[in-house]
Amino acid sequence: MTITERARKKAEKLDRLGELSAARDEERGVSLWQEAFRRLRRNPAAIVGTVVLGLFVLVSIVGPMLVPYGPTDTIGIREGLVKSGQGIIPGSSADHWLGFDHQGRDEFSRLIVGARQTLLVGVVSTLIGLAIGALIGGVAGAAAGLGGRWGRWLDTGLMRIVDMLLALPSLLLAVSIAALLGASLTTVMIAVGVVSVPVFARLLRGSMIAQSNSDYVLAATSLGVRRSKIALSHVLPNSLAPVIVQATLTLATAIIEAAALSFLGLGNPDSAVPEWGVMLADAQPYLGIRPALAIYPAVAIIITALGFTLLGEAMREALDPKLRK
Amino acid sequence: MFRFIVRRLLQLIPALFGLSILLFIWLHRLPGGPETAILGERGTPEMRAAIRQNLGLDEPILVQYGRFMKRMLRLDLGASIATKREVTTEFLQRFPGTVELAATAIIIAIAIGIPLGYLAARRRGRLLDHVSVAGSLIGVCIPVFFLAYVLKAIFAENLHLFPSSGRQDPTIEATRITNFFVLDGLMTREWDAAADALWHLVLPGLALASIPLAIIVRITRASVLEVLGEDFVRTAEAKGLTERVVRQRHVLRNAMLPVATTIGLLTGGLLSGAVLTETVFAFSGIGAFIADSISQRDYPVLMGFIMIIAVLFVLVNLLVDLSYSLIDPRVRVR
Amino acid sequence: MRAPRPKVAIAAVAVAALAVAGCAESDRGESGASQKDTLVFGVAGDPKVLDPSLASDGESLRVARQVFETLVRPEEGGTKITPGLAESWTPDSTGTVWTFKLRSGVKFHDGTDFNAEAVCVNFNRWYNSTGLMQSPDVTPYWQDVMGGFAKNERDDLPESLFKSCTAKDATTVDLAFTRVSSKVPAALMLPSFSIHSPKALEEYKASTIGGSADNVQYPSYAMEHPTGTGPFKFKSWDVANKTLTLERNEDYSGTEKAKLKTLIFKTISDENARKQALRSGDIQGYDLVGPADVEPLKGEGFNMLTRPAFNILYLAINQKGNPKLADLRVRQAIAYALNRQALVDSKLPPGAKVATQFMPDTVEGWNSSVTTYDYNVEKAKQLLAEAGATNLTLKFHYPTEVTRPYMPNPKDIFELLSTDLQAVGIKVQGIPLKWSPDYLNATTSGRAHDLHFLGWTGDYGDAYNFIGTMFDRQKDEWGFNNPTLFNQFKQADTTADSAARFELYKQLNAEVMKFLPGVPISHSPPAIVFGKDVTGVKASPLTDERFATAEFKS
Amino acid sequence: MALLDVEDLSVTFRQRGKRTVRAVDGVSFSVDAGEVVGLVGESGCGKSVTSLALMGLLPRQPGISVGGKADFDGTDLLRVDRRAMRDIRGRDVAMIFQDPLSSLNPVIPIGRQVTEVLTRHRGLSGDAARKEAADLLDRVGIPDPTRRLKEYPHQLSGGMRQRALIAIAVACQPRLLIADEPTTALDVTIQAQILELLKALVRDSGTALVMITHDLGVVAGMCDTVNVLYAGRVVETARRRPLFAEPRHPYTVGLLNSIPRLDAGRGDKLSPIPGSVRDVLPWADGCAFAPRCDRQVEACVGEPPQLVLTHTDRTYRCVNPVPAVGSAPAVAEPAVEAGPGPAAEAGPESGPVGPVAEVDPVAEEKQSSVPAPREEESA
Repeated sequence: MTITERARKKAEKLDRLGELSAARDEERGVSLWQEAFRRLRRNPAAIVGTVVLGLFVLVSIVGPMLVPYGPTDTIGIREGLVKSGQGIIPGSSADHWLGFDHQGRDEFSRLIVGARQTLLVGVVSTLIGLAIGALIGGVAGAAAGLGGRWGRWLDTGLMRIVDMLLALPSLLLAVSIAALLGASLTTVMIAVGVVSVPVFARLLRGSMIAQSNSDYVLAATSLGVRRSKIALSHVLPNSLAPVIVQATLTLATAIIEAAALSFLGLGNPDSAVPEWGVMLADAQPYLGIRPALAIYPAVAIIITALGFTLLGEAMREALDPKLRK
Repeated sequence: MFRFIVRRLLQLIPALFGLSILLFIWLHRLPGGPETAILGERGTPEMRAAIRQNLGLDEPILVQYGRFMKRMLRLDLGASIATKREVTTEFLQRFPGTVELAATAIIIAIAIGIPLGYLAARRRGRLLDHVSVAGSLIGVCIPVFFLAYVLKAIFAENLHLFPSSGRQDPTIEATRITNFFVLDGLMTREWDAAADALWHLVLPGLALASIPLAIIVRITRASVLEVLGEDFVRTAEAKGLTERVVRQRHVLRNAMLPVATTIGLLTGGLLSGAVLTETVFAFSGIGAFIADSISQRDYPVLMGFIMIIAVLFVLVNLLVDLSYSLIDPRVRVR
Repeated sequence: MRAPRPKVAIAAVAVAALAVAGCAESDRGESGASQKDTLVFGVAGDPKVLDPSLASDGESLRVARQVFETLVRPEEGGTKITPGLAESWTPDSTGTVWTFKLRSGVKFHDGTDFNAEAVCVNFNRWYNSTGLMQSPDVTPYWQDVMGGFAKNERDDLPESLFKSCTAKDATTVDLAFTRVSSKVPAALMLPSFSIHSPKALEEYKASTIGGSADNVQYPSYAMEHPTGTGPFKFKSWDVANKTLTLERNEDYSGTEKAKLKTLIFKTISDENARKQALRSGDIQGYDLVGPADVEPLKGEGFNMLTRPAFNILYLAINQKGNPKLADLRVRQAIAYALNRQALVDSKLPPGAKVATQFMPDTVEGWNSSVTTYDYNVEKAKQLLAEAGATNLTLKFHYPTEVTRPYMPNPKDIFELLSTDLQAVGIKVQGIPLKWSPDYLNATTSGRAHDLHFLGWTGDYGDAYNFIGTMFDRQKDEWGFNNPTLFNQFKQADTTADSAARFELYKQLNAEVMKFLPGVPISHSPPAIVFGKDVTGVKASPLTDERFATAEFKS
Repeated sequence: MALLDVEDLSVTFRQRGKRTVRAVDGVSFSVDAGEVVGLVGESGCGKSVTSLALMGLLPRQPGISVGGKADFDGTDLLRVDRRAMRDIRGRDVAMIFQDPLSSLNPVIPIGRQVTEVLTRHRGLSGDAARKEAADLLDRVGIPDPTRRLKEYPHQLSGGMRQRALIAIAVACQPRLLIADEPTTALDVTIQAQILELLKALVRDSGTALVMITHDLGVVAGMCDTVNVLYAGRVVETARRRPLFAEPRHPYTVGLLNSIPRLDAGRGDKLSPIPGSVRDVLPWADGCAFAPRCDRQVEACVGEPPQLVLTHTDRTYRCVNPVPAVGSAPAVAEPAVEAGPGPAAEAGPESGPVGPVAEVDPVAEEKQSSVPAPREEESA
């Protein structure tokens, strides 16, 4: 397969990743998760990440109740303070801590309220990717691991499809999805989500296959446990580790991808609910007069993404068998 | 080996066929058509109808696909609806830009990423390590287009060190042969042209390199650390080999395997990044052009470009696979 | 010798960077010297074609305006008709035949003479177009102005306004038309009616558009050999570098030669990128300045020119959409609900005005006493109540990914307008669409839309070009059918005596504002900026800036 | 004067957030030229760490400290600086590792891996080196060596790989050879061959060999002197025969008893050592073996037991040793002859019974050895 070729490299890598994170023959006794948790607690990166995310989530939950102004209240224009058309956008002041945005709305309030939407986009799109990916990967993995001849067929079939996806440049894929569905919040989520499908599929499949080859599965099979049961109650649960790690990391990229889409004008156009990516994109025309309008959301995005990445990397380490010695 | 190559190339044919069908249907199912894009505000239903007719878009999709296939078989990609130029011409004029950009990005990423990751691994736990790890973490978290603007604001607008847009200073009269500006400059001995083209590549290259760089640093670091713990390194030490030999022949050589794979993968992702970078730096390449073509529903361009790119991918991956079997004897070409 | 590779590599990178920067510097040096008679101008998009007969996009026309000349042309910086290749022009008694006296001693870039013959060759070329040359996207302005061709190949094409061209002598040419029209001679100012060298047209097969269906290709004339009489000659079009280079026409026969030796148009599609390019010295000027950048750039000493507003931004109401919208009171309510002043003040560049009618006051026929609908929430609510249109929900389309001279920031405008509408109790369902093709598709055809905004930039200084193109026939955009109105337009258009015609336009404007098919919002002056040391360019409402007069003052 | 004289070698790992581990705790033993010395013990008793310490291969990290003295005819292997050590390693002292696959560089041809050591220490290069390498492979019994030179590790069988490793080790006729579990990763039959090879090499070249193993069969098959380690200390040292004949330390006895014996009656059970090497008592507060010892008395706990030197050159570290002639199962030649496996080839003068039940999974051995360098890494 032409495009697939490229994908295959990626695929193999993901597979290996999955196997690595899944293959843990040693370390009985303490459960994987307890162990991992202990290691997490010892890892400063993990702690920083968790704190950042904690704040982020907290803000996105309670924030909207605390903000001084409505996020869509064009107060600055009503009071004639903001003339962005003429390059006038007042900066920080006593009662508008971060000043106004180009529509005369209180930047601070929008930033706070924006957290929720941003979190929503990140989480939902990741979940979309996770759900579809895990479904495909899970089926393929189960099929390949325990399915025998037909299983292998099913597996190859599914994986070819995934490889196709993997081969397309993600942003162009997203762009054309947006073109098909028209710009909207759902579009962003779907576009960003779909992009991460193959990754999840590959990972889960990889680690499930690794698990299926492990002795306890052999044991279970030899004890005559039904394949489906093994797949569900033994293999799957034990294969989730790398997927969960990946999910955390994907949350970061999802938020950034969403911002990129907004920049291309494919972001969520409904400005009633502010979202950092959109805020960043909307600020572009005003970089000249108030770069801050771009910097605030950008920094917010970077910090959040960093939080997810830190936590994700820490989890990966904590769960990596090669490190658990 | 030879049979391997041949088989790969044969696989190409059905694949391209399948791809073309899927793509053709997908594109023509997108709402709206080129006619609206062409006419803009002044379009009337009649005009649109007329254009659709001229473009043969009113015919059933199968007929259209048939027409497309006929052309393809004659290796004729048709002409862009938007620019009325031959698709092949468009490609030859725009693709080199993207390649130059991507190449620069990858080179920067490798040239900085591998040494940095390696040093980080060797100095594990020391300042350099923490800095580079932190850097690489932040690197993947900065939206490319934002980074691009920042770079421009600093190095172009204020320091006037680098140009902020384009591939070459238009006041330079450069001969175009391959449209790889640097290459052309060297071939025609127009040194200033080549230098200027390079100079224009720096900022967009950096912007596009940010993510690959971050990833390469991390992969290199991780895999060097892993290899350092391998038994065969201990064996090498036990042989009493000089540190240099151990590092280069045994550690680096093995550590590079996963890095190589990663680099192979990154090149694909670069195309996505290119869309943004090219827009922000007004850099003439296919990334932005394809994006435009999507919004203008420029079917011939989209079909043609993606077909060509697909073929190129196969060839590149063929090389990649072959090269793998060179770096890692365990990989066999089948 | 610890870890040799990294150090080497790092060193290499550093060296390379320095080297590059090095030649960079030297480079700046040279170009700095030569720059004084070379102007690089940033434009938002690649020109589509170099033969203005086939062009409708601003960028192609911008190039054409430097390379070609028309019989009559707008006054510099204005819209009035002034001599171009023709020194004078007079209609006969019927008003259907116009006699043009041509400038003598004019030569085309290829050295051939410009004369009456040449003019006729050009007009006949257009008139006798066949096949793809009749496609609306290929000869847009001819069809817009003249309607049809000698042999119409499409049934939706009207009879041609142009009838024939006769060269009385070398410098006298008669243009005959099938009827009297307001468009003559104003429309002949359009770059699309530029006069080309017959030799070149012949040589490069200007009128044969190759291929068919999805393989339409322009002739080499249109891509590589535009040959006119203008102050600049076409030199090269470097698509790979997104630049188009013109050079001074050394034996220009016009009033004065171009001051610049070389004029380069460089495409930078992103607005910020253009600004940054200007600031970092890549370019010495650019068009489509973001409103927000006008003041700052001025402040930095850049040479900011503001064009007289020659456009209109309006809120269109589709009466076929929501039945309620057929009710005049509802439309009035909408008009009252909009705080257009606030919008103009906050979103549009300095000098923007609230529009009282669908055309700017710089055009003859503008009516100072039309019905106006000033911001009045109470009145709006009351009208809605009368019309029984409380809790009305409207589908409001607005475009994304576009800036137009008349609407620098569509999304912002939508946000403000919808806030206003919601303030009077109209629920708004915002529907964002990509400008091309989705938005244009949805708003100019079909029934889906209730509200949307769109605008128009005048092609030439005639009222018909504004209100005529909008309301002289039934259109999906407005979804109303008002024969009386349509007839009045016909009448106005065919009135030979200009004074009388302008009167009719005044009435029409009043009519329209009573009927209120939509709400005119604003006229905003687009800005164009030049480097601190560039002078001599005069901003034109028709974007007919002439770079021939541009020069570097030091 | 012994070739290698290890005195009071101790290695401690100190790590953030973990208690410091004394992996090796005052180990002393000596090796004469041409002698085969065994270091025996359960996994985690510190055998491997000892060998790595001697080779100077312990990762140089703040947390790891090495004490004591290891006099290799005149030079103290523990004190000599890195450069000098690199010269000694591979030339005078060489090492054979446990897992032949992972111990060979997967991406470099076997030949290169042999020649590089020749180049380094014997200045051979090009054809000379290649020829020598071929001879080496031939000598360790690899058929068709010149072809093998071009092959990669993954193309060789397990036995072949181990032979290649040995070839590399003996390339410069080192005076001391350390073999760390050289056979555990191999099948029984291959094990026997490898052991034979080692023996032959030692015999011919007069190289001294330190044999690190948990496999008493191997010990019985090869060693002249045996040091039994427990929890980082030598608990018993003796010549082979006496040790097998009458082990004095209860741990040694335990080890012997946990070997399944062919000549045992069907009825009688194996008597493995209760508990695991994990539940030890820090030497400081008594005998580390005490918790598992069936001969435990009050004296065991309190202060660390001293090494006791008996009339025959044997020492053991126990306050309540097994009586000299007694309960210990008489490990005698007849038994040996009966035994198959290594014993069979082991020739007249040696070894009890092969296949020997492994005391503990190998995995553990690796685990408790050098801590993974990535332990402290934090992203």
